[in-house]
Amino acid sequence: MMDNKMIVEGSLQSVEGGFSFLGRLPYYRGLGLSMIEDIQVTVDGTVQPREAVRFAVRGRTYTLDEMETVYDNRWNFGEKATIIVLNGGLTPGAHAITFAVRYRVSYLPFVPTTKDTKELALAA
Amino acid sequence: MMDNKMIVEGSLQSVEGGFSFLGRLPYYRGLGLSMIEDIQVTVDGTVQPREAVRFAVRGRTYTLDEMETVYDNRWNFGEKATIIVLNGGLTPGAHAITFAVRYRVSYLPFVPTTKDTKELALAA
Amino acid sequence: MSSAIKRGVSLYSYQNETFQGKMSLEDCIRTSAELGARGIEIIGEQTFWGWPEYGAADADVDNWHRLIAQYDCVPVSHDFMLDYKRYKGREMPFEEQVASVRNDIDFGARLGMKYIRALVSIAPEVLVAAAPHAEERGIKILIEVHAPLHFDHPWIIRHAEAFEKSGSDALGFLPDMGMFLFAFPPVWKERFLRLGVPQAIADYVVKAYEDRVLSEYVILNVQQMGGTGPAIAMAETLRHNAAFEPKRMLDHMSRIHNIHGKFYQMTEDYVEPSIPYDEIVKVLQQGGFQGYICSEYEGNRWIEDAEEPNSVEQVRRQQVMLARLLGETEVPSLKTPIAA
Amino acid sequence: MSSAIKRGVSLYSYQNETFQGKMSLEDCIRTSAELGARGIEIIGEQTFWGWPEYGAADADVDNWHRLIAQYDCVPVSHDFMLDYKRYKGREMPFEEQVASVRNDIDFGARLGMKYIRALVSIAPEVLVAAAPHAEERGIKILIEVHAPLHFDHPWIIRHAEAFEKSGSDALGFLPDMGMFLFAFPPVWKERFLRLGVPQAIADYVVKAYEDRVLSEYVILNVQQMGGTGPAIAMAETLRHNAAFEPKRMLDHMSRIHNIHGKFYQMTEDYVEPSIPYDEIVKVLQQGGFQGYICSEYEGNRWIEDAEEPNSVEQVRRQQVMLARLLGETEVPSLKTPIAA
Ligand SMILES: [Mn+2]
Ligand SMILES: [Mn+2]
Repeated sequence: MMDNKMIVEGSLQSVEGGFSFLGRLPYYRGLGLSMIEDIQVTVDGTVQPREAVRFAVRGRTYTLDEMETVYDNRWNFGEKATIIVLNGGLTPGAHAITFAVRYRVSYLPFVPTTKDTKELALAA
Repeated sequence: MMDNKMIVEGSLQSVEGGFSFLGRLPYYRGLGLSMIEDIQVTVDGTVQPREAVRFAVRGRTYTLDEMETVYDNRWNFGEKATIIVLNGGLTPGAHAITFAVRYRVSYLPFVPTTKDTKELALAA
Repeated sequence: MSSAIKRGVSLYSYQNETFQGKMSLEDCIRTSAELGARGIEIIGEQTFWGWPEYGAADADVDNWHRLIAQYDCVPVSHDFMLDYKRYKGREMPFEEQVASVRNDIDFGARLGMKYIRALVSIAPEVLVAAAPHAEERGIKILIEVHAPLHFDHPWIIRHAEAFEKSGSDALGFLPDMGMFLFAFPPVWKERFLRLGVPQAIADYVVKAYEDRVLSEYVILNVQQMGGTGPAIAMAETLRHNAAFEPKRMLDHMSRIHNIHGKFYQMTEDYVEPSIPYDEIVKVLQQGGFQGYICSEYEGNRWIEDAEEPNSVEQVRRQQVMLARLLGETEVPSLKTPIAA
Repeated sequence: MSSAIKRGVSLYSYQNETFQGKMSLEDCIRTSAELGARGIEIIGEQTFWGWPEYGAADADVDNWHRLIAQYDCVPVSHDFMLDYKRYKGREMPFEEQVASVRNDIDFGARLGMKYIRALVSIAPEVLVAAAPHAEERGIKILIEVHAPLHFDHPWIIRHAEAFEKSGSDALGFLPDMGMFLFAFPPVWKERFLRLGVPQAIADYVVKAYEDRVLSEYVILNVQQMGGTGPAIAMAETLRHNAAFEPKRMLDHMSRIHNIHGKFYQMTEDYVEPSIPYDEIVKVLQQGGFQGYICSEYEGNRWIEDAEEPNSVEQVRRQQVMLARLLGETEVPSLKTPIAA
């Protein structure tokens, strides 16, 4: 659900050492950060290393490894988190971004991964 | 069920052009011959061609292709059918025989295959 | 206090012996009769070679009647199969299915049966179409309600609705007590252990069944415990077994005419560790059931890889249990040993 | 004739709009109130950012009470989740689970709710341990009985037995009407067609569901019709849906306090093509139910790939249907349009 709304349109930006965009959890509720098992970003077909990904929400920034033991913060329902990828930066122009999230849901007997792909433009 | 009783002990014999042994259907009932989809015989690790196999019961002998449209005869519960393989014959002595039957059961949503392997001796 | 409920045996119970020719039809009937289980149920094509493709011989049917009379037994049910997948790649046409059921009705009548057992995989329309012929022959067609189905499952409800709509009392149910499995059967566990399931996983699955944990969670947990192949298969049995409640038969008593006394194991002290026969008998008595509970031993297939089943001893133990639960004063016992 | 049964909305129904910020909490409450659906149910952590990890802000809770009062609504249920898999690789310890439920009881009380909704995946022992705290706070904990479960499933029976044994009336059930799905929902079929399921297979699956054909047969038949990927997935939905009977709620009415009015689609003429609300309302009236039926729109996820859901219009139609079935004379209607 809400799969096609995971990536926020027009949110691609350059940041120091990489790029960022806004992402939402495809779910009818939020999740505590310890239950986000992985966030995988693919740019123009190239998977970005897990170590390069940062998750930021309400002024706090985490590596994916750090998130796994964060019990006092959440990715709320519909909340636009900033997904940062420290890959050295992107060239200006259009890029195909795939944003995949693997999350642990207590009541499910499996661990779902949901993804969204959108073409986003980076201003020159 | 009755898997380990499919091959009748001590039943290996030479026949004109090949060999035979006695086999039983591993089931709590019999089946009309049209529901026997395949009988596969393996001798010392070598699968025998389907065309070489004959099924004989109460004096009537069928190829496996013929059996598929036989609606007036059965392989009864516990009945010892003669399984003939026209492979040119076996050398005297011990042989590892695997006997696999694939049968169509109306109430099952899949088509089971059951097999039995026994070492049988052919008299010199 | 004795009961209106009567005891019987489905000769399915002796399959391991009859398959190998270690017990004759006479052995089966005499054994059952000696145990006071005078109701005899058969799978027609197991007991009568030829049925249905080339028919049962008159001599065999005569022998049946002779044995039934000699041992003072009562024919109860002919369990038929209806092989609607007889033709490869196409299902048997509707009218031919109905004709096939009529053929089994006639066979049931020829054997003196009151009932013929249908599998749930047969469409209710086929049974409804065959019902008038059953009425003529004094036969009732009973569909076997068997795990994973149960009396509240939509497919069974659909049959019940079709039966009601037909207005025929020749259509009914034959519940198989396996649907009330309240504990994981020890013989299943032991077989899975022989197949290589680690002890800790086997213990967990047994406990999870007791706790009624949903099968999909159990399968995932077994995977996370490192379970593979047979361990997963052991967990997957939970998909097909559920501890439904015996009292759910009560709404359907007017159409329940015969009972499969399914069991997997009778211990030396006459206990079936996984099927609640005490509660089952209470419910059947409450519902006014007056038919037969026919022993249906199915532990054979779970132990045959390790030992030769002793079906007669297993049936004897179940009959002792049933006689007790039914308030009979005499303890069933065997007089004639079976020649091994 | 009016009914003791009252109408409500779970704000889950508006999730597509609230996710995108197209509807505020005030929009949700006002819309529901205008439709006469004055009972408000929420998923606490959907409506209140921060819950439970960093808590709900007092200002947000004050706003909730202001809106409830302003629109003359009634807080019904806080649906909580209990993330017992919060810690990777190990389950939350029992006492911590109980403490977590107590926390949600307190939150429910803080919001003025009568009920908190538990998922069936939570062990009954946890709920039993939390029951005294619920009694103190005037809250009942209701487990949601949801397809593929049903009131005769052993896992639900186990909950019912644990509830009885506890002696607490703070434990009960919240049935989700999706378990009574009597026909394959058209919006499901249309989505599978968009995913590439051949028309003949889609038609077959719909018919097979209507005929109550067992799921494993349907899956096999779809394979034999050449079905792959999405066709198999369409057939597999039958594993998780079953047309159970609404009357099976009757044995449990003393513990049923809230109803999820699950629906997948309301047509222009106010019909839910797959869930039998006429029969459901009759059963609830027969059982003396006096609580709320809360709209729970779940068609969103089946159509969002093709069109933007219009949740408000869907809820309006269901409320019109419910008002009719409940014998209300006034037709629910909206006064205030939602700014798109
Ligand atoms: Mn049975
Ligand atoms: Mn619900």
